[in-house]
Amino acid sequence: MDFSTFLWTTFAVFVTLATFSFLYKDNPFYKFAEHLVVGVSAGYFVIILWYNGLVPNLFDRLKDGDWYLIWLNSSKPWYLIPAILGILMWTRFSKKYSWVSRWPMALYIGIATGVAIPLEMSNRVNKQLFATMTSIDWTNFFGHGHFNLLDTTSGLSQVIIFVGALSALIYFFFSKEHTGWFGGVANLGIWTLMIGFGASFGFTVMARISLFINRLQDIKAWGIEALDASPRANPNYGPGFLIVFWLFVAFVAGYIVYELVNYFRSRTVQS
Amino acid sequence: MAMKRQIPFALVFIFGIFMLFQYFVPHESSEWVYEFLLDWIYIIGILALALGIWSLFRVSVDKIKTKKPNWVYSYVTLMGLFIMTVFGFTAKTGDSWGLYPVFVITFMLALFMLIQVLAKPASRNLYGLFGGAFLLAAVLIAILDRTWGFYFMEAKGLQNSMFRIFFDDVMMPILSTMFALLAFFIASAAYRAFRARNLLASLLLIAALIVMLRFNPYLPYAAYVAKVSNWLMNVPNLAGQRAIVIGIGLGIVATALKVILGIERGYMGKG
Amino acid sequence: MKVILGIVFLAVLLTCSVAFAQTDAMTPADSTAADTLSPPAPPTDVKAVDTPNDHGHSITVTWKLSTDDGGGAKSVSHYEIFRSASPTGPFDSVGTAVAGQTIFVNGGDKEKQSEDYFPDDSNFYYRVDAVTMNDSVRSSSEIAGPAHAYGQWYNTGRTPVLVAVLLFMILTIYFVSRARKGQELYVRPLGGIEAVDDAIGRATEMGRPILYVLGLGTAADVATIAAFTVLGRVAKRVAEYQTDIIVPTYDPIVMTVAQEVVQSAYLDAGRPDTYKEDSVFFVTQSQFAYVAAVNGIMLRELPATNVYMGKFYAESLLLAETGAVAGSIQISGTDEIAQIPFFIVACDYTLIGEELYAASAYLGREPVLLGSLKAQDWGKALVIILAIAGIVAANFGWTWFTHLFKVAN
Amino acid sequence: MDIFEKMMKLDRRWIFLFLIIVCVVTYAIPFKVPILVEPEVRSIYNFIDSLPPGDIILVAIDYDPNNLAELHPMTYALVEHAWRKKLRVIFTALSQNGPGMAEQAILDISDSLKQDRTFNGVHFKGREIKNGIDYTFLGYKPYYALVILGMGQNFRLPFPTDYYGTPLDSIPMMRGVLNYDQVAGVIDLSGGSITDAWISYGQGRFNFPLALGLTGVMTAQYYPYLGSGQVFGIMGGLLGAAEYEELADNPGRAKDGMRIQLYAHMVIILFIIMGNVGYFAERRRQKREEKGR
Repeated sequence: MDFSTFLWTTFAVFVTLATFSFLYKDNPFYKFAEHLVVGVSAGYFVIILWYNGLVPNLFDRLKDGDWYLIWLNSSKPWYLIPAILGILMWTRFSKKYSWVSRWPMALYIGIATGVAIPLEMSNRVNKQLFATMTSIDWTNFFGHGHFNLLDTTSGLSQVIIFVGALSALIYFFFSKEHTGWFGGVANLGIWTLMIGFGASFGFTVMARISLFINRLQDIKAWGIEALDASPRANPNYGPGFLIVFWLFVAFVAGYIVYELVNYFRSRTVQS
Repeated sequence: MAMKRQIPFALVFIFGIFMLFQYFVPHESSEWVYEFLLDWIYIIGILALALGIWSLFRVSVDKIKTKKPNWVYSYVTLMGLFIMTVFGFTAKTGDSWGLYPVFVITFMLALFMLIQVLAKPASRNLYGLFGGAFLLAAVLIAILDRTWGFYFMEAKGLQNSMFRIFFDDVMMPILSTMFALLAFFIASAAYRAFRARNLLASLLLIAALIVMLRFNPYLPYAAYVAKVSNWLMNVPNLAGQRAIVIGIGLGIVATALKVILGIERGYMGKG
Repeated sequence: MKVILGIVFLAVLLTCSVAFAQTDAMTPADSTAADTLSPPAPPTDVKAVDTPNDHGHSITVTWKLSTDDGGGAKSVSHYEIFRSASPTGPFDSVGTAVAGQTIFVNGGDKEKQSEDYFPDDSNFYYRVDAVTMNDSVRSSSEIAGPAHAYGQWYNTGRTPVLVAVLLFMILTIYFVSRARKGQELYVRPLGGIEAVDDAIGRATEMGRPILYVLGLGTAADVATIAAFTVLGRVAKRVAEYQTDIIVPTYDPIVMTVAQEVVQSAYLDAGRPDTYKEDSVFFVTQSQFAYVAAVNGIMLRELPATNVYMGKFYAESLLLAETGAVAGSIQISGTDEIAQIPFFIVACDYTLIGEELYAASAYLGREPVLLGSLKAQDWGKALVIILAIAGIVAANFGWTWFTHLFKVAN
Repeated sequence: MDIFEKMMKLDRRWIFLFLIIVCVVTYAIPFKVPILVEPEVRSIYNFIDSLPPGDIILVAIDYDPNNLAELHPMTYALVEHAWRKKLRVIFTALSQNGPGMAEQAILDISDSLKQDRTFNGVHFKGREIKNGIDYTFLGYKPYYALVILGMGQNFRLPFPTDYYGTPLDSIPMMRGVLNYDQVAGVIDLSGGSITDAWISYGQGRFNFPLALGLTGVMTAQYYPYLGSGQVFGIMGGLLGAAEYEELADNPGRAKDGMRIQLYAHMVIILFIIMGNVGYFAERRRQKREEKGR
């Protein structure tokens, strides 16, 4: 690793810690990291959508035409239509003509909703309905092998899934009061939902902590890089690595001390 | 009036109904129209990014102009946005970068002056003069220096080393740290909300606790806990999800139908 | 996408073939034949027909397994499929199928310029070879054909979906028209909806804004469209109460639509003058950068109420926890199932799944919209009835009934 | 504010601080935590352990770099165990970025095999792992379902040569190895839908013993196959990898991670319990006060 790369990874560690500082409170470092990432990511998506979206989907299709014929002689001149519609969106820059932008918007929403109807009906309703129509495993009703209630493929579990799903559907009824037997079934439904939500919350905790471990590993790798970089071990490395490392550590430690002092001062004033 | 209100709704209806029934027609011609129309909304979406970037630019400049709280950070956003865009469109042609760093600096200075012109109308002439000078210098460098160049139709900018550094060492650390904050937020949310206030909250709490204890070796009957948590994930969770999926499917279809048939018009402006 | 579809299609075909192969494997081939050079029995009953329910450019070849498929010294290792434009040949190899398979789809590109172009409406003849481990030891079937490919105008595999959509459309139109005639409709209370009014009132009292987050959906997501309609209702109340609304957006089209919605809500409330153009603005199209910015807004502007409606992914908890720290009342609604638990835990009110789509009808209280809720309920009732009938049928082995509901690709 | 009320209304930053300290400390100090071994992991270990030297297993490395953190430790622990037991291994990689993962793992584990090590009290002498004798790496082919079916006929059908271009017939360890019949078992390490193909087209058709190594989020949905006997073992996520490392007495990255996971989970659970204790004590006091009035 050369020195400039090391400086950039130091910057990466800096913004990592700046973002983590949000856990304590909103502060200038977090504000810096936040505003930086908003700008940089917006620019990044301009580039990505340009190269991966506009160029292959529009420009490449029109490029064999001539500009002075407004590309009408290209092999796929009909791609001028979406281009014009997209440019109509820009009428929003003007107050007077901004209503024109409703046309492409209407097209956009019309196409999207039209696509959604059969697709969602098929994937979410028809296929799920078909999946509920299972043949229940009566021979292994209480679990495979011996009596095993926690077997997820047993007939009992299948029955629970079926009843749970239907009662949860009943919970979602809008136009019927949840009273009497109907209310009872709806209650069963919301219990099923809540147990499921709790379980999936608990299940996610592990994956989220792994994310933090990954960040720790990055910081550790940076530290090792700096501390290993003695000039004798590797001629490419200079003392600069260590200087940058310790300066950075001193900076972070200094800021923490500053915050602590402030915190205790404000407490003594209050009491 | 019809141009502003009626035609957009007519467009939603026509294209929505067409796309709805297109799903059932596998023929080539219907497939062609489908792909073409999806390209439309894709291209409209990308071209609309100009509106988004303009909004980001205007809000940031406005903050600087009116000196709203934290206005200084808006410079960071704007610089990040433009520097990333410039990196993405430039790449070196030979082995060295030549005057590229000088170009980047003069270009950023020119931009800074431009922002000042917009934000501080009082001293517009001074900033405008400087900005023009820097811009001229940047343009001259861009024209005269042949070691690097602008690329718009080929994705060479994605290989630009500065573009990659900004992605790897600025954007990614902040984004993945933001994601990693979840490790902490999931803990505080669990602490705050998992109180056995009533039956529903208790079910949520107990299910989550069981799943979180599933690999705790200090616990008696730990193997059993693992089995129970598995059962919770595969039986009640599956039942609840199935009900939600079916409900959402019907909700989506109902909403989309209301939009296409013009019953729900709240998404489109009036006047 | 094409690759995925191809794999899915292959997978379906393979499942069929596995089923076939297993029945066939029950009768093992004559394993006493020692002569490895004698060719295996050829596949029989070869048929070539146009692939059904597709856009054309594809012919499906089927055959019955060679008797030497599934064991023995001259066991078939694979089948090779040949195609020709005339019954006399010459035949070109178009692909192979693993032993045990009885179907091969010979398809190609629809673009004429493509190398892999497969013409429609021209006759082709097919032959299937059973090949052993030794590539030269093989036997050919009879020639099948002619067959020509053509595209269909209706996909019969999707009939259940068509029936469901039409039925639901009729239900919706019926109940909406009944509501138009003034029929009263009961709807049960939803906590999250009733909180909206209080929350706006609270914001006015505290002199703080309302933050409305539309999530990461694009305007092509129906969840986001539903969120727009809720935004319209909320913005109207906000305008009436003279409170501020902040709408940071993730997608430029979403921003544009949201601007239209908020502006016309102010117009409806009779206060177009108080509408601020910058109340709806674009942040960035990066998930966590967007979250960073919205979190910053929450802690700096301290909104009295945060409303999250639309599509949310991992950021749901990041937003909702920060909002809780800022002391805001939080109302959420999403159709992303994986995120509902986090909203339930961290928000004061959560609209679960379908309730998001009902929200605008609830807030608007227009009979026409409430009518569509009735249609949704009937849809659910129908699903429940059919599910019960289906599980009964499945357990009595009446597969004809359950197969009425099966959607084929 | 009494202690119970404090327990209930703790500033969340204390939770953050506590969690950071616990994570960093458990990350920095390599102490041992007991790992609870589930039977579905033990059965994989026992399977490998009971095979006689010279037997062949097939390890399918079907994951991409983004699942590396969870699945790589499994590969390392399992393959090292197999090689120490002098088993021979056929590697395949049916996901597009799989070959890179597989090659890296093979190189690293071969290096580790050169050292003398003691596992579970048994001393193993270091030895050189040779391509073609101890392992064969078949490489990547698209359309995984077809590849899995093809290998059931003959490995030479989808893979005429190995990843490095050597014809399979000239590889010593592949002599006489025709298809799954000559393989003792298959272990699929995957972060996606390839698992389904291994279950339905591989195990379903050719009936070989199949075990799975999956990412944490996928695990729960594959347990039904364990119940129905289609797979004989499942390793789920970092947790499953750590369990295998524990069984093989070969601590690696997964056990490192589990130390943090375990204590972080316990901290969260402790805070939840604390909140509830505070809540109930508070409610009781309120009731008592109402009575007293």
